[in-house]
Amino acid sequence: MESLTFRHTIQKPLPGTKRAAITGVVASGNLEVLLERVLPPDACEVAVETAINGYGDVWEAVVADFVARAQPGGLRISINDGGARPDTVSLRLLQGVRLMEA
Amino acid sequence: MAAADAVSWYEASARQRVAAFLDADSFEEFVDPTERAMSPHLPLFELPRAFDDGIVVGRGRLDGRPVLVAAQEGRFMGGAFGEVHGAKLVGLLRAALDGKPSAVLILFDTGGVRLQEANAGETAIAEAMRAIAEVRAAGIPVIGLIGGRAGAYGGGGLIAGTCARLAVSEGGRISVSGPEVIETNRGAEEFDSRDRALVWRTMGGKHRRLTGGADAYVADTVAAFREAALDLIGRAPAFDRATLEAEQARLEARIARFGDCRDGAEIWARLGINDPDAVPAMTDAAFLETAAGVPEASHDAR
Amino acid sequence: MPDWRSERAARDARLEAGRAFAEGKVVVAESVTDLLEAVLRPGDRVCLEGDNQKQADCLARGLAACDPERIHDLHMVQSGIVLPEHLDVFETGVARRLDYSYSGPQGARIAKMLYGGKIALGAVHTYLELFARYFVDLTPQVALIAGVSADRDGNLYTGPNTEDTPTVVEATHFKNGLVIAQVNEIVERVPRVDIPGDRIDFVVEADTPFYVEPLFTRDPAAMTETQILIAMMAIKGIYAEYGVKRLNHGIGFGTAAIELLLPTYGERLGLKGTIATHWALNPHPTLIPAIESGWVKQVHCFGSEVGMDRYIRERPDVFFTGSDGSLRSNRAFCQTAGLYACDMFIGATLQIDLMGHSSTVTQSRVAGFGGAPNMGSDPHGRRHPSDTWMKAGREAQMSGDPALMRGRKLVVQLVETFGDGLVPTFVERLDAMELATKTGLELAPVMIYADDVTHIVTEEGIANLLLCRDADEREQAIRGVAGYTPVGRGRDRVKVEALRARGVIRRPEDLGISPLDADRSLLAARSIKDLVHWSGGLYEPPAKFRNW
Amino acid sequence: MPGKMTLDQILASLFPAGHSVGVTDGLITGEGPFGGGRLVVVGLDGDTPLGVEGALVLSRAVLDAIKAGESAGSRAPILVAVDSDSQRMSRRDELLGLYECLAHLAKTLLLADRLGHPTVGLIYGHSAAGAFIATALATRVLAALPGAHPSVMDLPSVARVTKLPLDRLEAMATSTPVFAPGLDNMVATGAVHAVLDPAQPLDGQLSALIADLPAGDIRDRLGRARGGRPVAQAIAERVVRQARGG
Repeated sequence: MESLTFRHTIQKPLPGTKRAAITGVVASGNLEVLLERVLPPDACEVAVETAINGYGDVWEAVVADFVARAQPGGLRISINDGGARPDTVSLRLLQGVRLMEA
Repeated sequence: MAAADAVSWYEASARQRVAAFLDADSFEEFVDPTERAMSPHLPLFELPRAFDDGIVVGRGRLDGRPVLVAAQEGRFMGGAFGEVHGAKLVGLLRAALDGKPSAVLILFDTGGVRLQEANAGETAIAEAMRAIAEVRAAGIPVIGLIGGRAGAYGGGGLIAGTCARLAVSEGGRISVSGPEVIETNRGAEEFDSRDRALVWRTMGGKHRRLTGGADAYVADTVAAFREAALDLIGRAPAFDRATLEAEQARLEARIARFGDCRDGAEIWARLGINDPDAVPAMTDAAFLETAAGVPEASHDAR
Repeated sequence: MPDWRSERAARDARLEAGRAFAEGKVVVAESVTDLLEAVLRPGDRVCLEGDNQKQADCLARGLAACDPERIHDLHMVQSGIVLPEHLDVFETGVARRLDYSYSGPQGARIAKMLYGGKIALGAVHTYLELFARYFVDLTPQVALIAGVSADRDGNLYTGPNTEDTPTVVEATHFKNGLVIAQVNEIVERVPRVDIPGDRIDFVVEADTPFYVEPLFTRDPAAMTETQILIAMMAIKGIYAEYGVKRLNHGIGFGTAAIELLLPTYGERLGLKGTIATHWALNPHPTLIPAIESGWVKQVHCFGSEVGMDRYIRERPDVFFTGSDGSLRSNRAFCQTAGLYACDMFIGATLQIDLMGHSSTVTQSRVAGFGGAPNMGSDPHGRRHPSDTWMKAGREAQMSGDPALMRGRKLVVQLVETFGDGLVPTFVERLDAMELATKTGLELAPVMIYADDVTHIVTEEGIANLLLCRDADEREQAIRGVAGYTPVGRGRDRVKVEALRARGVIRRPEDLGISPLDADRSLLAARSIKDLVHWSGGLYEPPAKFRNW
Repeated sequence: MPGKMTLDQILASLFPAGHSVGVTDGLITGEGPFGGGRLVVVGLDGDTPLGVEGALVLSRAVLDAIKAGESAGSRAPILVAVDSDSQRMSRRDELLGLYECLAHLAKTLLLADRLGHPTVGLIYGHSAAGAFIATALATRVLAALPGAHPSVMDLPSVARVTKLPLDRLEAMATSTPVFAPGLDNMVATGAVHAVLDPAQPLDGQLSALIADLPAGDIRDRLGRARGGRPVAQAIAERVVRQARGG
């Protein structure tokens, strides 16, 4: 297991009022993403617990692209990962943001 | 979320099932994922945890009536009972004694005990069965719904057997020992677990329904499970000696009548089904018609 | 006087030796090895029928049981190295040389035996290429084939899995070779004559029906959102864009997802009748919903698929069927059809390098080629135009007299950026190169050469290589869809954005597709059982795919 | 560790005045005089696996005890004595609905308990999985004798399933009672309430257990106190609390 945390400064808060949402399931090649609106509106933190070690740079790149795209200001995002591929991670993150915007 | 009649129960996650099963927006989760009630033991095994430990519990409304609901997530650790997972179910059942809901619904999707937490899981199963007995004795129906990819295996099968009513879909399986476990212990001659059709003839939804091991057979949609649950809540047997005497007689009669059968199809033939070999391929509608003609399938002896 | 009939005489001698173990043409299963030891000679060129689907398994077992003192150093020429027996003969010394095409399940063992020098390898071919050599310089002296039934005169019914049989018999029988067929049963009268009896010398009644692998059955239950996204992009960005009507699909989940999206997503896009109407394809169960929805005009098949026989019988407007009603497949003709009459091949691969070369070889596995390199190549002998072919040709060439312009076949690689176990699909250097170095192969086993590939589709986007004007653009176009693999992260972001502005790279959003819309509910069937329902109960899936 | 007590020794110690408890095909049924009334005994002896027939023999005996209690007006305590294998693993048992038969047996014990029969489990040998849940674990209080060896799965099998090396599992087992087989671990989990002293008469020890039956299911409380199930009780209580709060 490996724990990774990424912090980003965001231009604007994510729209919507939902306090928390969860999507995905922890399974082989899959992950769950818990999103909570608990941070200052210009902050985003992504904390990852992953079953597969040694992919820190890939996670960093995936999270950076996601943050640039979704502008998830105010969110603390917690991930339990069962070895998902980067595209699945991106998809779940976007799914989670959509739930929070609802 | 798509309409409940379009959502496949088998495909849906535990959360999707609960959301589409209950009245819209009526679900309120207990010990929700933000509480991070995760397994204290899985890290020891270098295994990832889940924020809900693979089970969703809470309250909601079903056709306006207050119900408690637990839904297992079959894709996380095979939906197996760990310490937290089991405690959430046990807590929910105990809460029913306080809150007097119209029913407790258990959406099974489990391979049984989580080996990494085996003692906790096994004890929790015993606690859950005791709690179900108390809830039923208090006049609250406990209904089991089985149609997930993990089925209801091991201790999950025993909990299912303790419920007042069971609804099952074709994909649902109920059993104590799984095919792989039997094959590992007794060899492929006893049970070839790769013969999927055999697996379903032995423990699948249709077999369970025909032999009275489940009280309703439903299509693989959330809407169908919802409809079945509403119906079953209204006709749950009491938890008393009369019911258990009837169940004793029912199970004894089953063994006397089918004890020498080697295969599900043989049993179905003895139940008077004209073309037993056609049962697995039957559409849901055709099967429901067939099952309606089998008197043994429906009873209050559970 | 030269002897013009020495081969004929040798053949007659073999026939005579074999008759000791036959009653007429019929041989019992227990006598297979005796028969083979009687008719074979050391050093013979032997074709043992077997490809990625059907297997002359009873004859393979018989051959593997031959005494290497008597029968040795055979030169095996065969489509597939699939059964353990296919390699056992090299372990014992019964066989020595090998020319083949495909080796799926035995890929790891064949690699080990190549490294160990147990096999003298001629070459790994495509199917059509190997068939061609049967008629030129690899003509078999003895062919061991499989059919469903035969009569006592040897008239052979192959059943729906005709596959390679006519080609093998043609090459062997008409050039003084001996043909031995295993059949599931001897009958009074065969349902149809696939091979006339005068081309069959011995018929072995096999102890078990010949094995057929359900290689083309993809369970919709296992399809992922990423595969669905890729399929959506392919339909909108390639099928619709080029109006692809005549095509071949590979065997992977991505193309199976496309098949399942035609009646849903394709329908919504209004594409019915304008794409995917004429196919060179095995009878994929996942094509059933598209067929039932009226998308598919016709399908010619390389082979059949386990469980599809009843369905095919009831759909003769779509499939090629015999007078008996069952499918008539033919691998050689279907490969030819795929090469010359299809405007697109679309399939998956394990590795793609920076130029676009692709390979399914890894260092520990030699899977062979099968038909993909043939289907996935631009035939320079093609002379008939089609809108699809011409459009691709125009994209590839910017200048010149239009009347002298050649079209281009679309060769599309449909891949996820990472494979199983987070192994990157995009690599700097193919494992095939290492294999070639280590085993001394003159040619690296490349599945599809870069100059044949026109598009690469991943979950990140579509790279249109036809529009790339130099090697650097090509490399950046590939890096630009390679996702978070090291190759993808090594992109020049400015150049990639420039390619996107030119439409060389198209992202899902450029195609009006949101990754969030890629949902399993889009699949016309989400389980094997759904496919059975679509077929009206005619599709009978094998046991391992059932969950009922 | 002392050798485990045999069933005969247990029965002799429980019923100094004799009894009618017998064993047929590994299934224990019968009764004997106990504390001025009767003690009903059901159970499994000799590492017997529990299949559909066996479960129904035992449930029949429990139902008979309930029925007898109704007419007699007094509810005899029921002892569930167990030295069993796991559930019988066979295609036939599953075909015939083993889950229903085992659950039925458990339900008869739970009903007896509700109706006022003190139910006490006694594990004196092995037991595992479905057989354990349907019998000894379905009682109000579960006692054990030294030498008992309850398990869900043995460590080599756990190693196979979890793909962890056996020696590592063995090391983990010494510090983590939650997964490892053995009596100490089931005691720590709270599943086994008490370990009896084989050197002392069992009738007195059993009477004491019955006199001091816990009011409800205290197994998670024991598990927390003994460290074998650190969080179960707190989680269950949290669910109950949140359910109340709405």
